[in-house]
Amino acid sequence: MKKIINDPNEFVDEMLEGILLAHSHDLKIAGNDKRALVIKDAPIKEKVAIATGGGSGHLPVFLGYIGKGMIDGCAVGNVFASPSANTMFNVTKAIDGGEGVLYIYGNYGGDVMNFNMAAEMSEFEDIKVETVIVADDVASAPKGSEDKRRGVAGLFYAYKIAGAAAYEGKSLEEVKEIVERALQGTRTMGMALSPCIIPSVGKPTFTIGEDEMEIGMGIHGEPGIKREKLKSADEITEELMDRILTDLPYVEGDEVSILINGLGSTPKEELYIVYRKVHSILKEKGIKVYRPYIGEYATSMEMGGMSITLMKLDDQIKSLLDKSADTPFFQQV
Amino acid sequence: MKKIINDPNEFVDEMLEGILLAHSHDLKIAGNDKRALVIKDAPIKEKVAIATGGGSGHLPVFLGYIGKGMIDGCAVGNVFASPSANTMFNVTKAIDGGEGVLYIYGNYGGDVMNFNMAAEMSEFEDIKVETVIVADDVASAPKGSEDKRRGVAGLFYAYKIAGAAAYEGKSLEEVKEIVERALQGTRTMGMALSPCIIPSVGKPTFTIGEDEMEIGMGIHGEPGIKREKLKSADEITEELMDRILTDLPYVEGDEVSILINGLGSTPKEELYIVYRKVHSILKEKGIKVYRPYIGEYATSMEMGGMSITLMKLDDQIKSLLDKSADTPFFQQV
Amino acid sequence: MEYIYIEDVKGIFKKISEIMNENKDYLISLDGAMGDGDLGITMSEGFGAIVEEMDNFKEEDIGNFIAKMGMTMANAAPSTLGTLLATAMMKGGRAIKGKSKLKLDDMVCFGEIAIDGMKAIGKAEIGDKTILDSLWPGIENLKENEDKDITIVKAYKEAYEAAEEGALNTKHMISKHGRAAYYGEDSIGKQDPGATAGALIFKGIYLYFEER
Amino acid sequence: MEYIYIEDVKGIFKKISEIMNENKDYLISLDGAMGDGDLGITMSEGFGAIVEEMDNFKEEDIGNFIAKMGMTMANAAPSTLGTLLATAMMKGGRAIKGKSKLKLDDMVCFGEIAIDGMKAIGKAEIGDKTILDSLWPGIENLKENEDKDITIVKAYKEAYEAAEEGALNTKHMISKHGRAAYYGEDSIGKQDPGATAGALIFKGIYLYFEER
Ligand SMILES: Nc1ncnc2c1ncn2[C@@H]1O[C@H](COP(=O)(O)OP(=O)(O)O)[C@@H](O)[C@H]1O
Ligand SMILES: Nc1ncnc2c1ncn2[C@@H]1O[C@H](COP(=O)(O)OP(=O)(O)O)[C@@H](O)[C@H]1O
Ligand SMILES: [Mg+2]
Ligand SMILES: [Mg+2]
Ligand SMILES: [Mg+2]
Ligand SMILES: [Mg+2]
Repeated sequence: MKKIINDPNEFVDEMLEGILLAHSHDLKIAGNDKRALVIKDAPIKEKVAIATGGGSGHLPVFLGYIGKGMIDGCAVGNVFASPSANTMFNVTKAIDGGEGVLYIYGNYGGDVMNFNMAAEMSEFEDIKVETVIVADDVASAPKGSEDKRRGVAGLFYAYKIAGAAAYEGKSLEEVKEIVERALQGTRTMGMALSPCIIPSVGKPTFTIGEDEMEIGMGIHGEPGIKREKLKSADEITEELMDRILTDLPYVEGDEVSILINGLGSTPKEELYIVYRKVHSILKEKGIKVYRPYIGEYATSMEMGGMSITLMKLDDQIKSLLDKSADTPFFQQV
Repeated sequence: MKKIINDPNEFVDEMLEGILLAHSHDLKIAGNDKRALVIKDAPIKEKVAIATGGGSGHLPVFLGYIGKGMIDGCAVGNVFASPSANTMFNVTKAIDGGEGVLYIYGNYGGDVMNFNMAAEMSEFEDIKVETVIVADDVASAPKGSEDKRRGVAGLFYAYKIAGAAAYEGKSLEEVKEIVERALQGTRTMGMALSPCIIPSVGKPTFTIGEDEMEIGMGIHGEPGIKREKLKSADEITEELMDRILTDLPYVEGDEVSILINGLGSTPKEELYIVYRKVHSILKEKGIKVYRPYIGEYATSMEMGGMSITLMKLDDQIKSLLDKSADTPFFQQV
Repeated sequence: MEYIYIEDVKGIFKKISEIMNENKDYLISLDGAMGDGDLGITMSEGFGAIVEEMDNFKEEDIGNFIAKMGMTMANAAPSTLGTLLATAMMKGGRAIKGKSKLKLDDMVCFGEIAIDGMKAIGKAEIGDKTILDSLWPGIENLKENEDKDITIVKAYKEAYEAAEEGALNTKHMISKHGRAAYYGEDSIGKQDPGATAGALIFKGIYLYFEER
Repeated sequence: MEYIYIEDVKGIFKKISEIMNENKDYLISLDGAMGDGDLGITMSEGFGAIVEEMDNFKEEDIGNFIAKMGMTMANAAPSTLGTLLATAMMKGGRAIKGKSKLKLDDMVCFGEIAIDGMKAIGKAEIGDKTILDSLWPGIENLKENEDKDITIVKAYKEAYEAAEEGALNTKHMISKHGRAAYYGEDSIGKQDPGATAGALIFKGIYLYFEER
């Protein structure tokens, strides 16, 4: 296990210490729950608060998007493991500014159960909570079973849109409605080249041949659609785009934002080679591209591979996407 | 070779196409030299222009820092290979707004020779050119031979400070003087865990044992100071910091900015674990930390490992560091 | 038949914790086949936390005690299985609230309510290849022996055997929940790690009484 | 002795290009030992570009022609060695500007000025374990034969042998420039890739005349 770490069991806590030291002007913990990270000036009054949470190992997902224009707090779990309902509840209490809290998180069993428990605890304390579950991974369940899909890089768009709407002063119901609409038009397909290692486990999450790739693999190594010989960037991109475009479907005249996301060890150079092909496919189909994001937005530590996300735009979503943001891991001027 | 690419020989050109498509509002090429990238509104009048250049494979270095508050143009070479003097000259012509051009680049034989040739060509056309060579890598030559050292992540600070000074309207000589001062107080030490593969070569740049690391390795796989068994993050950090701190030296009462830079496949989580230790070392030594940067600022494609850079601050450098910046790969609000 | 006191409950937790430690790698490998491989870690951490904290609670009420240990489990092991077990302990504990000694029928009552709690939160049914498929046969078996004249050791030996058989049976089932569900038909032939952990819980109870 | 015409120069470039292609992997592995391993690629690309472009220049003046090919090399292979060779061709070419046929002493003149140009830009001396250490003995050898009554084939055969020996001799030297310099004493025992490429250039000239 080639990692720059100390005791594997301290991995998450030491990482959080580092993050809090580096971004002490922007972040703090809620009460004395070290796993409950919130924006420094929480609770922000007269604004819907956005909470998220999930396992560690996906930086900037989840906590990296706490900041102006994005989200207010995050419950931090162990690597690839849900945080506790209690921590989620601590986050909720710390960020609620009186306008209610919107939970936005990825569709994973443990997270769903715990966030549901936290929502119950919060309602018990008269904090209004609504939930939006992100389930953008086309590969993880067929059309018709969209609610079974995993949440992956689409989380970024959900935070961006929700955050911008909340900072515009929209109500909890309105923010929820807008994010849900944005997510209805959001689809992701990914592929993996190499695994990552959970520090406390010490072994790769999966094994894969030196010349193989897996289409549709999940960000924790969940099985994908097929495993095959590594193809060219253009062929891979065509395959992913084909599955994305036909799923919604995205059609001529649509306008979309694009996120080309590196899973961890895939160089930015390669992401741009992929973007080049994405751009040409969309151009050919008469789909307009707006504001592409290219880089590491949702990772799996040192996993190799990438994902492509499309989000369909309307005027409101577009203007929310344009709003500035300033978080420790993401800035938009 | 597990890469998401097409023809290895088209790697750089396809990457550049992707970058130009994605950032068409911010970047353009100079004339019809596809390897000469410049800021969209070049030449910017009444401002010293900053040019850089070097081999590909280090994104965001070099071209990723073209943008407001940073640099104006970049000559792009093949992977790990110098661009041609001609391309550097094309960049120079395209960005000179009448106030002269400052070349800032890393201390590598091929780059030095080619930039010198380009400077001659430029002077021939009455463009004022000054040069600052970045040589921040402590591991690459002993104290006393600072001019033999390689340039690594310190490039980021050089661009940031030079860019901010140029946008403040400082003269070519002033910008040069400020950057040189900043660099005199800048030191980097890195370590590598795993190699990368040059697409057109197809083989790893070096081999290293499954449990080994190399202290001081260069970003193209140049040999470091020693190869040894992988240690803990805290031990590695102590060793790197010790070499950095004693080299300048940085002493009690100093104030520094810190850059923890991932070489490509090292997860951000691990960089923060390193930062945690850097912070505690500096605190103990009475050295103040200002504005840490943590992430991928100068990579070697999928190389594993990281580097630590310290830049000593004075009032002017600090205020220039604080200035906002907006480039495709780096934003500071 | 004998009573079960709070000290027995603590002893049981200790035994389960030991067994989870022993089976850590085994559970990791089972979960690794179709899940994320953390189940061995979460079980050993979850029950470990309970053992560590249980003496801090000066509690006579067994129901309250178990519910509190459920909270501990929820904080220490908030994975799918950890959360399900935490819920089971909290709901089951509330059902036997007020008792400072338990008889076998109390244990059956605890078990049935616990299972209901897990069904409510996890939305799984018997036969979906989950922990329910070992816990349920174990509790059903206990229920059959509830009124018989049988030692507690024997009752739990049989319940454990039933749970163990249930865990083995999951090999023939198709995963419908959690990460394993992504494998669909391909999950046939693989034993469910959660169900295996369920059988180990019964094993812990049985061995505690056996060794008492 | 025979003259060398522009067609010969083109034939020489073609031959060198062939040889660089054949030795691509060998040069990569030499450069890989203490450098970045690209030398095989840059040499094959640099001379490849010259061969591709050379017929576009309707040039009688051999000096001008070689200088222009130097520019082509500079654009196609701007690595350390490519830039050095480009400089060599530009400076050496300028030195024999105006000639449409060359004699051996012109070639010697070209070579000496070319070496001076490389020294000026690269700041290396003979013995620093660089390309100079094969090119220089080759040219010196040529110079010795300059006025002798000897065929051009034989002159270049000997020059090639001297260059080849020079390349082998770099094994005993310590690298002082470029990436290899980081290895210091450890560079002893390893043959310099640039010097090897220098010997291959002489090999190309020799084989061209041999096969003419
Ligand atoms: N909805 C559910 N209801 C009941 N049990 C479930 C459910 N989903 C998963 N399980 C059980 O949980 C086990 C996996 O638990 P765990 O490893 O904690 O999951 P994860 O790591 O995905 O959070 C499965 O083997 C199965 O027995
Ligand atoms: N300053 C110098 N002067 C002359 N030759 C040099 C110098 N530096 C390096 N060389 C030669 O260049 C060779 C390496 O060339 P190359 O692979 O192109 O370098 P890089 O890839 O580092 O740009 C060395 O083997 C050596 O012969
Ligand atoms: Mg898990
Ligand atoms: Mg090179
Ligand atoms: Mg699991
Ligand atoms: Mg080289």
